[in-house]
Amino acid sequence: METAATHPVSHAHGQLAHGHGHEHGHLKLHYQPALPISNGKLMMWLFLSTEIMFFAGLIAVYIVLRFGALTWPSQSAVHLEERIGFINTFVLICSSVTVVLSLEACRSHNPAMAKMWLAATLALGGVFLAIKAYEYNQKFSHGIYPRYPRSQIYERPDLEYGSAVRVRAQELLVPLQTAGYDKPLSAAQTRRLKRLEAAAQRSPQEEQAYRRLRARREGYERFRFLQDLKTRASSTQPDVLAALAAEIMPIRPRGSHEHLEGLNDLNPWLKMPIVIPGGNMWASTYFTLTGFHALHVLVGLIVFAIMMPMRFTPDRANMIENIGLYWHFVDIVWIFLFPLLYLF
Amino acid sequence: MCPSDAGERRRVALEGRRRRAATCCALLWLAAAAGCGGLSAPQFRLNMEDIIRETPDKDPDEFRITGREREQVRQGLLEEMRREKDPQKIEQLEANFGAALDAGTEEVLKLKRDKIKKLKILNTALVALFGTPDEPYVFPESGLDIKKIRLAAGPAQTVNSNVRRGLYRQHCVHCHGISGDGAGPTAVFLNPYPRDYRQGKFKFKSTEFAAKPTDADLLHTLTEGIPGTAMPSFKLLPLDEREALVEYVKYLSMRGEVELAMARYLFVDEEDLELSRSTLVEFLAESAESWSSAAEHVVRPQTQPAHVAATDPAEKARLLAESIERGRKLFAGEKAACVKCHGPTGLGDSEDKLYDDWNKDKDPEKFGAEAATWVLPRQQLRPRNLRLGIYRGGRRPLDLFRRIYTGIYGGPMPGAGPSPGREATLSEEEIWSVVDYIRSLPYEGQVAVPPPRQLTQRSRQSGSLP
Amino acid sequence: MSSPAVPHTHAGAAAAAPAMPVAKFLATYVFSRDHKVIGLQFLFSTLLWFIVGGLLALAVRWQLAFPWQGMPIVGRLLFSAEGNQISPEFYTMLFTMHATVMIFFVIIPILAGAFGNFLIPLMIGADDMAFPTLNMLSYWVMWPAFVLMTISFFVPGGASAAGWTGYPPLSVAHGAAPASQAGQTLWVLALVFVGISSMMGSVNYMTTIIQMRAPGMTMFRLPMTIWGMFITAVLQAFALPVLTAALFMQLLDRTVRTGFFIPEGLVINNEGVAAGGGQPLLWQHLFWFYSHPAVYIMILPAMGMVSDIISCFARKPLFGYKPMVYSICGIAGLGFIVWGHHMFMSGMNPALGAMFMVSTIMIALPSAVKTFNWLATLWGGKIQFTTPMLFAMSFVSMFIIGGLSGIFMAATPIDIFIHDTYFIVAHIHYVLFGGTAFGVFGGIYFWFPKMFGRMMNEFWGKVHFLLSFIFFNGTFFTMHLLGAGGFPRRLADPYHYATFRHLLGMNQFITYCALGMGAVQIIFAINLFYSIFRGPRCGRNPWHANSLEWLAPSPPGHGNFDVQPVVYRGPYEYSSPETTEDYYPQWQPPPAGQGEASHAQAQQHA
Amino acid sequence: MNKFWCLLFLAVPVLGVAAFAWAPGAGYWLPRDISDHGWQIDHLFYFVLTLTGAVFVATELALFWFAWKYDGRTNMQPVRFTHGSHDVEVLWTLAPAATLVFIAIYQMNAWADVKMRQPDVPVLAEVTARQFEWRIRYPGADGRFDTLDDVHVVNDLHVPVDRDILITLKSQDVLHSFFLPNLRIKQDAVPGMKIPVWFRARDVGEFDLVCAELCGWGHYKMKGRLTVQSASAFQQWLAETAAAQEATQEPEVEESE
Repeated sequence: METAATHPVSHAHGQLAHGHGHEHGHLKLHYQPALPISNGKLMMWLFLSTEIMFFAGLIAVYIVLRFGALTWPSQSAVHLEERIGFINTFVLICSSVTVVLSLEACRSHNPAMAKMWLAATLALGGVFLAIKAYEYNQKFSHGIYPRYPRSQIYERPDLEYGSAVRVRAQELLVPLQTAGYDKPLSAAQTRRLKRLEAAAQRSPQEEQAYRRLRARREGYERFRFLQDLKTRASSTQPDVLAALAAEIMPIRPRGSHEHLEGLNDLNPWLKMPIVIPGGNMWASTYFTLTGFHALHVLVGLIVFAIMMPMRFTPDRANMIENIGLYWHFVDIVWIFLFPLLYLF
Repeated sequence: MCPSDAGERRRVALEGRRRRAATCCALLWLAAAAGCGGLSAPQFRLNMEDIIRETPDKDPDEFRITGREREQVRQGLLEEMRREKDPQKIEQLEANFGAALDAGTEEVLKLKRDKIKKLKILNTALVALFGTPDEPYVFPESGLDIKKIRLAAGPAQTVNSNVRRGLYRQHCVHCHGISGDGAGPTAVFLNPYPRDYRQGKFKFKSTEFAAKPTDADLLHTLTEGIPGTAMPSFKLLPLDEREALVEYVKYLSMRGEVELAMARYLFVDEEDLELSRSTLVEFLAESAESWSSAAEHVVRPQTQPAHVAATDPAEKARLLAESIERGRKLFAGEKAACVKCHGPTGLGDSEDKLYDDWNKDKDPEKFGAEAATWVLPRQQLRPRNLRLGIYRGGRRPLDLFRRIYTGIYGGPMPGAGPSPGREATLSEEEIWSVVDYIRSLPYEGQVAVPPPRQLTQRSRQSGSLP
Repeated sequence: MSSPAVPHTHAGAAAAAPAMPVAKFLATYVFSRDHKVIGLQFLFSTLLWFIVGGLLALAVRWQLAFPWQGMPIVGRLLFSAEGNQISPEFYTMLFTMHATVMIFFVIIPILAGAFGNFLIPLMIGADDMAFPTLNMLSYWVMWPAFVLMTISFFVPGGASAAGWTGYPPLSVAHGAAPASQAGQTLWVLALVFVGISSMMGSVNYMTTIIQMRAPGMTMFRLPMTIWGMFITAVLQAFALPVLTAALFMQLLDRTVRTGFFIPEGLVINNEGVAAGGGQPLLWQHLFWFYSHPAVYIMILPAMGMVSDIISCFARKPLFGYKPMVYSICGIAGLGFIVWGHHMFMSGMNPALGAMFMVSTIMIALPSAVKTFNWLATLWGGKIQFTTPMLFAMSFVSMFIIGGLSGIFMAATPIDIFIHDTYFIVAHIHYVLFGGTAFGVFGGIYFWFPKMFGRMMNEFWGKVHFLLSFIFFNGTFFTMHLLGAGGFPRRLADPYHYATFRHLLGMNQFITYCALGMGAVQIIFAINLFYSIFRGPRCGRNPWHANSLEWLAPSPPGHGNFDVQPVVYRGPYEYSSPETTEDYYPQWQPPPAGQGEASHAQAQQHA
Repeated sequence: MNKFWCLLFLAVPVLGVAAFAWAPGAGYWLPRDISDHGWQIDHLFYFVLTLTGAVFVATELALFWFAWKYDGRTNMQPVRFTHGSHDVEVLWTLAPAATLVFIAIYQMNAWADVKMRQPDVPVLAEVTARQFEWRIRYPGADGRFDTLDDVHVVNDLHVPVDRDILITLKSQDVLHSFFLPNLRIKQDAVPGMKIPVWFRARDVGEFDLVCAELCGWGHYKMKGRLTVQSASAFQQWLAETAAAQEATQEPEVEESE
């Protein structure tokens, strides 16, 4: 029954690889590759095609949600700066160039130069992430989060919004009440405070009393301010609530670069709920898209960092080329994301 | 195929066949045995988190002390020694350690035996009074209809004819639990929790604050469901099936009330219970009486809103508008104090943390580790958002009137009508006005989205605060 | 049995276990980079999950036949307090996890992971995959998925119960279902890991097939199995990342509560869900954009294996090799534009539905071509009724039913009535159980000798086939009738409805058949394990088949081949007039003077 | 033994056809159709059933016959050594393609009738699905929704017979599906969307309203009832329900069904 296998494959091209490099020394086989590129590069291209589909999914979702949404906030409403986006795009394009330069240097037997350019890429990638972090932080400081639990974005100034303002005001009021700041200073206290303020020199006791009285005055001012907010937020009048929302966080008209400051900006401790029509969906997509992109940048940087201590002999060029392919891909994704998120 | 192998394979196959058959049989037998073993009759579940703090682990017949309990005693003695300052006494304690340990263990065992004995008595009494989930039984003194109960009790049976039995286990058990303790497997994920019948506290009914609901009330709840909760409408069950379920709910409630009363009697008051018919009936009578007299406590408004009686449409509209305006003032006013819980805009955004009676005492901080063992952890109560147009107890003006008049038993909502020991806070006319106002709330002009505004000059200057 | 002088000793590695140091044992059998070991690891892991998925299905069947009656074993363990009857949310979990386990942990990995790994290098004449380490990782990345999914059964609320399709808002809103707590998050995470594993595998397979074919093995000399695997890998590479993206979005919706799939103004479990502007249908689009191609991921490799088995045991060339290849490619291409037919009733624009209907109906075409070709392959052959052949023929027979019932769903107006009824359940099981699973059984019986160097027991194999075939049809053919009655799926107690009350008897019949089907798999398990250790040994080519894997020793050692394989012809030259044997292996050089051209060509490539 | 396997494969078409022939008589078949458009769907069902049935029988018989005839033990003919035939391939590609295109075009009208040609009538009721009920709202006397006189009912949809009925379908929480088996109507209720559904019922009576999309643990509980009644009975029912909803006094007699 072994007719087939016992056929002596006399003209076999197989040969035994003896030891060198091949771990088990089994028969080293010949192949008939279809493409004149290395397996590694082919796999990188295939891997990138899966990545393209991944980002295609995310971008498609963005497009569907954005154009299906009733309202979508303008860039200025969500504190998005086109200039920063431009800078970041430029940084990333530069890093793509440096990676190519590194590859060229490596191919032309110049390891030091290659390493230098790779380090530049690493640095530029770092700058990109740093700028991204700065942008995120800007959003966070305005209460714009990808929703839960800290997002304070409301879609419209309706009764629910009023309720949220009341809840937040109450949260701030409770400690003031416990500290006894819910009563104004008595006439005598006011006089004493004025006197202390006027005094050029204060003894330690006086200094303490002065601070306490001043804190009480300020506390009471806050108390009254919050009480006022709470009363206004209890209104069922749409106009009153809309005015309140505009006061807490004014929305700049489209394209305006005038910096408008609302109560939340002027009093960072306030952290009142804000109204950005369409803001929740915007935050969801913005943070997800840029977040996954930043994650890819980070992965690229980690790989670069791992490569840094290596010796950049010309046979490493393939590796640099493959990683470079990945890096260009990350770059291209950003080139799609930037106009979608910042310009349209 | 490998012809040279064929003979060999056949031989191996023959040899192996017997062994394989034996294995198959063994596996099937195992499955069958486990299957049959799985079908033991269900029992009412003991779930008295607040009365019997620790129920004996598994087997009530286990009159032994476990290693864990012994260790607890030992730790207690060691703790005592650590706290002792006097070296002489420590020496004494060390010398008597073994004896003390034995004594301590004996003490624990005695308590445990005592507890098990009481539990057995409790169980016997309850089985005597009410039977088991498969074989329910009632005393005539309970006033319950055993025929209806039997239709609702027992294992679920789907038969091709239109008669279905075991209704409770088909429709209710996964939420309300087999003993009606509101702790079925699905319960913990619901908001609010399903009703614990054993408390005898029902929220949505036509009777006075603490009175039991009438049969019609329970039937209404079953028929319409409770909007805004997980209780669905069972309108499409035939009337006789719904009535059977109502009877079964009453049966479980009565059984639960008796169980709790007996448990309190045995474990809290530490009395002995005599297992005689008269004693048992005594326990039963109180609950049975409250159920049978429910119909006497139905709240019927003596008046009705002025606009209902009016015939001229213009007049009707004017009277209604006036009534709504009056209601608005009352709602916000001190006397009714609705806004305290329901919020100034009726959204139900109370500033206080509110709880139902059965949740009130379940403070996890107070109970520490024990809280983790609760089937149903504490759940906060949200006052009704009156702008949704969803009313749990029914949307008829009459239903809303009763809610305001009697309050909600088991929850923090007080009644505005008179109740024993308390004057009415609102007159009937005033209650009707509040009803009109509440009914108008969902339709009050919705807030339109205004164009984004810029910060006004005023707030830009005065906005900043220290 | 004479075997050629083997130049090294790895051929018998499987038997040489004793006295092996732990590190070496781990490297050889656990963290092995050898594609054969990885393939077997996939095989046994998935068979283990097959048991789990099967038991879940039996529990579902119990409830449908005996609603609210004490369930054996499970009921006692979990619901002793409720009269041993399962609760509805447990039922929901049962069918969700049955589908999830069967699709993501059994069918996809057993085809691509087990057979793909084992067969691709052997059938194309390579010593291993292009990236052995990546290959090993693709298996070990499945383990987090296995572990997470197992854990999900034990977290509060239980495992996912939002259906295997995980439609939001049910799967996203925490209050919507008892199991949309941690269970659903674990479900999402597990599927992300499955996705990563599949991505690694598919990239590797594609590279291997493109670059590592033996000299003379042109693309049109590849066996159909390899074509199936190749197109599957392409589908996985291009469709799966979209699901991964969607899964990440669902994960974010669940954890940080973004609002991709949650529209505004929901009130769930008496709590308002604060979210704005998301679209529940978006998930369905993304999910089916993957999961429709996934249906082909779940059957194309099986189609390939069945083609090979049928051709081998009909002792006749495969009829219409190229049309078969084009059909596979056509199925893959069309597979990307038909996803909307899962959503005819979903509220999607009906005009769009009409377009999807046309593309969906057209996808029946390549399937029909394949079926005709299989039948034509049988025509005029000399059929050997071996166990693998019986399974392969039943694949064809069952696939005809599954394929034809698909036309009912593709026709949108009929779908209005049968959508989400048992007609769908019957259809999917005819394709995936009667089709793929029977193909997989056939594949196991067929390649078992190559995997373990021993034969499986033929008699018990046939018993297994006969009983499986009967019980399978008893279970699922009847479901067509249930579907025609409008019997909806996923209901814990459909007999509430007067319309469906009379279907109880038929459901009981189905349950008995299903229990029988479950029980006969014990025969298979025993046969499998018995044969691994005690089956009669066999030579390199026990079936007298043509493709390259039969050139290698059984089981093949490390590096697979002890001679350099060179390919001279296609894989289906059975009963060729050029030779006296009824088979003509791909590696056998033509007699002197004949076929010099191809010989020279082969040499040139080498 | 080989012949046994052939017969086993023969049993598939024989028993398959037998099952479909037996089922309607035994009551396992499409539920009674009471809608105006349902005949189109049923007709298509029978049409596709006949077509696929023919293909099913033909292919399965071919499988059986080839297995029987070319059994390796009895077939003494030499194997037909062929790699396929271009003409045959073209034939069996084009023939099904033409059939499939025909099916695709043939059914367009029925689809459009059910989902695309909305009748020009006022909305009769708004059905809001929630876990696990159908909350139904009629506009009341003023003919407008969102006013105080809206009539609210649960799980109990009443419609007049022989009228074009237009219903708005909404969902409060998760996906549900509005399935009327007897009217051949099915439509998912999607949160955030208002989806119109229309039909025309021919017969009076009570029919099941089924939820056909998984909506959580209580999915099976979500049972509704469709009552088709004469126009006058419907108006009377609506008026009674509206009046009962405005009750300020307990009605004299408890309503019973």
